Amino acid sequence: MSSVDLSVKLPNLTLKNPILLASGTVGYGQEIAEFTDLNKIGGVVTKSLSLKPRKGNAPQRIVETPTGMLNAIGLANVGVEEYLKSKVGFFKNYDTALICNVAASSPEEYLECVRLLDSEERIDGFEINVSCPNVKDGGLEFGNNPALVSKITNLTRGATSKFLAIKLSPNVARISEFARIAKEEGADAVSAINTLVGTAFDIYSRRPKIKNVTGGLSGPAIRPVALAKVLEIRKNADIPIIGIGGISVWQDVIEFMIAGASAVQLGTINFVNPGSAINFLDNLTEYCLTQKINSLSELTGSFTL
Amino acid sequence: MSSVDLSVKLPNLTLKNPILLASGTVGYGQEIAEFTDLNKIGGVVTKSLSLKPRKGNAPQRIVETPTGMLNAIGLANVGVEEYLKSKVGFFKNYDTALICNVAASSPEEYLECVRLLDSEERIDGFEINVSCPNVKDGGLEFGNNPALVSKITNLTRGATSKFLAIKLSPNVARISEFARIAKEEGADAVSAINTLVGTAFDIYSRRPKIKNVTGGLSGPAIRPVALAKVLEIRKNADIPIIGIGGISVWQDVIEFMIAGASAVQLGTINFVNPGSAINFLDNLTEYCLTQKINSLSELTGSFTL
Amino acid sequence: MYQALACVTDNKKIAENIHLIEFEAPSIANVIAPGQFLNLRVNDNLFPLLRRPFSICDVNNDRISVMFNVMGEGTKILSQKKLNDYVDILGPLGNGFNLTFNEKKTVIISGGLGAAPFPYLTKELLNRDKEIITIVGGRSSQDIIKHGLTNLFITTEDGSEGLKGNVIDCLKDINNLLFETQYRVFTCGPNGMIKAIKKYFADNKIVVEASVESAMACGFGICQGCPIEHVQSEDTYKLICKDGPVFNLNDIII
Amino acid sequence: MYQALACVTDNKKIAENIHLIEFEAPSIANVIAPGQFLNLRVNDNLFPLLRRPFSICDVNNDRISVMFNVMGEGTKILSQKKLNDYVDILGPLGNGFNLTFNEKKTVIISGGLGAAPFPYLTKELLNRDKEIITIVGGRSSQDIIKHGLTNLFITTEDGSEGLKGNVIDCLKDINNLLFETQYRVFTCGPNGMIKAIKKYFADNKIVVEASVESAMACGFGICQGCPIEHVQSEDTYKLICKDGPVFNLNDIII
Ligand SMILES: Cc1cc2nc3c(=O)[nH]c(=O)nc-3n(C[C@H](O)[C@H](O)[C@H](O)COP(=O)(O)OP(=O)(O)OC[C@H]3O[C@@H](n4cnc5c(N)ncnc54)[C@H](O)[C@@H]3O)c2cc1C
Ligand SMILES: Cc1cc2nc3c(=O)[nH]c(=O)nc-3n(C[C@H](O)[C@H](O)[C@H](O)COP(=O)(O)OP(=O)(O)OC[C@H]3O[C@@H](n4cnc5c(N)ncnc54)[C@H](O)[C@@H]3O)c2cc1C
Ligand SMILES: Cc1cc2nc3c(=O)[nH]c(=O)nc-3n(C[C@H](O)[C@H](O)[C@H](O)COP(=O)(O)O)c2cc1C
Ligand SMILES: Cc1cc2nc3c(=O)[nH]c(=O)nc-3n(C[C@H](O)[C@H](O)[C@H](O)COP(=O)(O)O)c2cc1C
Ligand code: FES
Ligand code: FES
Repeated sequence: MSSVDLSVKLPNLTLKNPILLASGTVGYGQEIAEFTDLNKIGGVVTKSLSLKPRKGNAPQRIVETPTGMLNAIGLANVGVEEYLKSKVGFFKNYDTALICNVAASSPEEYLECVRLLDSEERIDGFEINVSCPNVKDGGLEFGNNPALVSKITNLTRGATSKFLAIKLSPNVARISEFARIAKEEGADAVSAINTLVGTAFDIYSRRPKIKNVTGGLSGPAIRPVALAKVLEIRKNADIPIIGIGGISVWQDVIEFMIAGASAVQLGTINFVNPGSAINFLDNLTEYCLTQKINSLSELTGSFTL
Repeated sequence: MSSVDLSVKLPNLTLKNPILLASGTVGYGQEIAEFTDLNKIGGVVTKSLSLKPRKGNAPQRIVETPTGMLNAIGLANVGVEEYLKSKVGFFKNYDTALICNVAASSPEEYLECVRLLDSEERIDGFEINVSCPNVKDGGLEFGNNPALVSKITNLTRGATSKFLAIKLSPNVARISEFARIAKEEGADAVSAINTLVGTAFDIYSRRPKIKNVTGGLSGPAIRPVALAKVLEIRKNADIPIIGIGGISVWQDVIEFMIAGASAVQLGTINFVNPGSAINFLDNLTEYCLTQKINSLSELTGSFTL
Repeated sequence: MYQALACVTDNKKIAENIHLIEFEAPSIANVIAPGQFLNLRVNDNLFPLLRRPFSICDVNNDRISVMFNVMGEGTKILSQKKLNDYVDILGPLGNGFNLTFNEKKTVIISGGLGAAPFPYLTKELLNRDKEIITIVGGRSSQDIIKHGLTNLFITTEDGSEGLKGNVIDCLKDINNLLFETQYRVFTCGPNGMIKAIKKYFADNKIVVEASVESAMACGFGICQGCPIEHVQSEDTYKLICKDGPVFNLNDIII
Repeated sequence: MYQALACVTDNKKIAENIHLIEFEAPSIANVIAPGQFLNLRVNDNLFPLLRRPFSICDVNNDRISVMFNVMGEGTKILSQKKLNDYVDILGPLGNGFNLTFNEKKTVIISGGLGAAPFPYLTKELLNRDKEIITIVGGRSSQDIIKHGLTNLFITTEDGSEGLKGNVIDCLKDINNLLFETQYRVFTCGPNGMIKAIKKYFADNKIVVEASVESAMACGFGICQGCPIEHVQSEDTYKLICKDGPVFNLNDIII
């Protein structure tokens, strides 16, 4: 089985395989390590880190929907300083890519976060979250504003020579426009997609089921939308794509790669099956063997329309 | 049970209850009448009609996704002339609102369609589809362009004094902006939402599962997104809303009304349970009784945040 | 057309991966004809969301049966149904095989699970005193379904049962049996096979009725999801669920 | 923490709408403590998508059991599991009740299905030679769950069984039994009840351990979906799944 090359080369980053664990769905990596071997995974993306610790939104933060879920965690995180002090160390025992996801409420704060984190050797790269729909200050607004995405990319690019991906919002008319901006400002990749804005109401109290009123929709329900966004970027922007959204079986990984993704991230499925990433790897190899594919990355964007 | 008033008053249109059957999911009404009593339903929206007949897209046109489906029918329809000749007559035996959905490839063609249909007495109103994602000429482009939506609303408003709703695309950053435009140009309501752009690939042939490459995602999977769009419109535009998207149980009808919908449309669920609309009515009445609601329409926009 | 909540009266595996499920559904049983189909809701929740279409396989008094392959989630759930479970069925749907014709001889050509509609057709043809030759093709012996069929000529690609070859080879082989007389053909199976049959019969006057498939959302004409090109209507597609699933093979472009 | 594919060894209805399901899961059974919980995947498809959290109800050698109410789709599916079906279980999750304390007397206060974690706790307390008084409250006789509990004081709002009133009334009523001695309280039930208990014990030194609930996506600390305000950390929430579900009632703000 080992004759297939699963590795992925991205600018400034090589992954042993294309499967990353998505931001906000594995915390800082410790807990999921109880159920899965992080050494076998392509990499882990941290929960969004902000300059100062954030408490996050009041409960209720999540609600299940048909083959999906809404979340409004509100970027609860320990902050960059505490992360460097007590969290990043855990990864020194693991041989897997570590990508820090960064969220902020101003372009300058993004810059500051990346600068502080950049000096930590263990960190292999950054994912800039300009698309979190669940915080009032910034969040969705950044992801919808081409000028701000341009500025944030430009500033953070200036602060690191490590891998830099911009995580795009799907809640826009033309996501590829933002991918092009990311490319122009020097990003190494774009991550697509973050969650779709959604909501749900309790029909007896007539209140939103989520305290924050709206939340971000993730899970298998959104997969067709995520695939279409990846395809749109692939056709209209020349930048590597990390495909995210609703991946729940190994076939979905292949589908995202065919549509244009160089690597993928697993999100919601980690909650259901914390061992998913590893379970998929054998199937990916097996698929390549039967399809006579030497290197999995040949699949990227290999669709025929 | 009959002490609850289920009727809905919209500008230029009164419905006996808020449940309409959505465009493209009941053809011209005949086939579903085999399974359900149209007299009991609030109304029926026809498949999108265009000036000339349209053959529609080549197969494969549909694919199932987790609690949803993608379709790229391509607005296959008999055309306005044939509709008036052979299809509308069927409704003369039914006491239910008949709304003609109109799709076109230019603002002038929209105008022409509405003008031709307006003289038919049986037709109670129009729904202008500026948001079909599955045709090359126009379709999505209209729904994304404020100036065009403004022009189309203006022209069609001039052509009819009957009920006029503009069916909005969810594939935009701010749907409420389009709702405001519809209001300004004199529309009586907006319908929200049409389908989300999505796709799926066959991992062996590496071709899109749908011939048209992308299709429109509908069904329970999109309900949280549809609800958020309805809520956004309700908060930012002052125009009645017809809520659409993933309704599959009676509770969903209530949820849409709480979020701001005056009436709703059932789409994909008609394929699964052609009797859904009627099945829901008793539950709506029952809910109103236990919740001490005299008139179902009190629910519209009655959320507490 | 009816929507019936039908009780499962039998569900058995009749071959590797092939199941036969039977329902008590008098309203449908009394009116359904060979070649028509049913649209089954295999669950009572939202996954899978859509119904699953199946040919009527056989009718016994008030009971109807369906022969199926376990393909994906829907058929897996169906294969797990137990006696006295209920399944929501729409039917009869579509147009079945034409049973009023003059030819005395008939040939049924079945490829793989294309056998599904033929037990009932066989019964009805025999009721009408027709002679039947049944050609059953498959990749290997495992794919050969004989359930409810009569007067079999078997052909497998790997030669593990019957003639080594495909149904066309078999047709040629038994051509003498047909004595150059008029006969009618009924077929169902993979698209490749149906195309080959269309080609084989293209030049002569033999009527071939084929049951064809397509992805379907509704099964009764409201979604427009199942188009097929038809010679009689260049400007529109026909719908497989409503205008078919049985077509004169000459009329459709596949 | 383990992810175990556990075989169903028993599944029965023990009262109106209340079920007890048992699994063979040695890895979990050997290490789980009262008050910890399990996260069950009730199906092998995508609907419902998320796991469902349940308190450990009891442990018998290699077997673990869960007591549950049929609430929605997930618990409906669980109630239909048959012997020898397999269920994917994550556990043990969270922190259970503190079992190392000096008080000799204990009071368990259970509201409705809050009884779920207490059969196992009862067993372990008795193993440690503790005395137990169990107060069981409910709206009416139907809601009173006695399974696995000992030395019961029952109270119902409608008076259909035991004392007419709620668990607080019952607490006051039996106060003399406690002889003003130190005792420990364990509780689980509806939020309203837990709030009332918090108030009742607010002024004295009695330690009350409460098992609380929340919507959960993961159950083991990776989603941040289950926050609770905690007096020891004003700037962050604690996570019910990881830091709880059992908390000292004085420490949490509910
Ligand atoms: C008119 C008609 C009659 C049929 N009769 C039979 C029969 O008698 N026995 C039998 O075993 N099968 C029959 N089929 C095919 C059967 O419907 C599919 O095998 C079944 O839907 C697969 O469902 P699944 O969930 O197990 O597989 P999945 O692959 O998970 O299905 C996913 C989706 O694709 C669609 N789909 C998948 N394969 C097919 C296919 N071959 N044709 C149409 N839709 C498909 C399904 O409807 C579903 O929406 C018939 C199809 C049609 C259209
Ligand atoms: C730590 C913990 C222990 C629990 N122990 C038990 C137990 O021993 N016995 C028991 O019957 N129930 C217990 N519950 C509640 C149980 O998890 C829910 O009743 C169950 O998830 C409902 O699932 P459903 O699909 O039937 O209902 P649905 O209403 O369809 O559930 C929909 C969603 O809401 C969530 N949800 C619904 N109700 C609750 C609730 N009360 N608490 C948390 N999440 C909820 C579900 O997880 C699911 O995501 C416990 C919950 C927690 C958090
Ligand atoms: C509970 C939860 C928390 C999340 N938190 C973050 C976050 O902090 N930063 C971020 O960039 N994305 C966050 N996401 C989005 C995911 O990284 C991912 O983009 C999204 O969930 C879609 O993938 P999925 O469908 O596989 O879950 C979160 C998602 C979930 C479900
Ligand atoms: C097969 C199919 C065909 C459709 N055709 C049309 C159409 O012709 N015109 C239109 O305005 N909307 C069309 N729609 C969109 C529906 O009217 C509706 O907006 C959408 O499906 C969301 O609702 P649902 O989730 O309840 O299906 C179609 C939807 C489906 C599934
Ligand atoms: S399957 Fe819906 S029209 Fe044929
Ligand atoms: S349920 Fe996921 S962190 Fe608690």
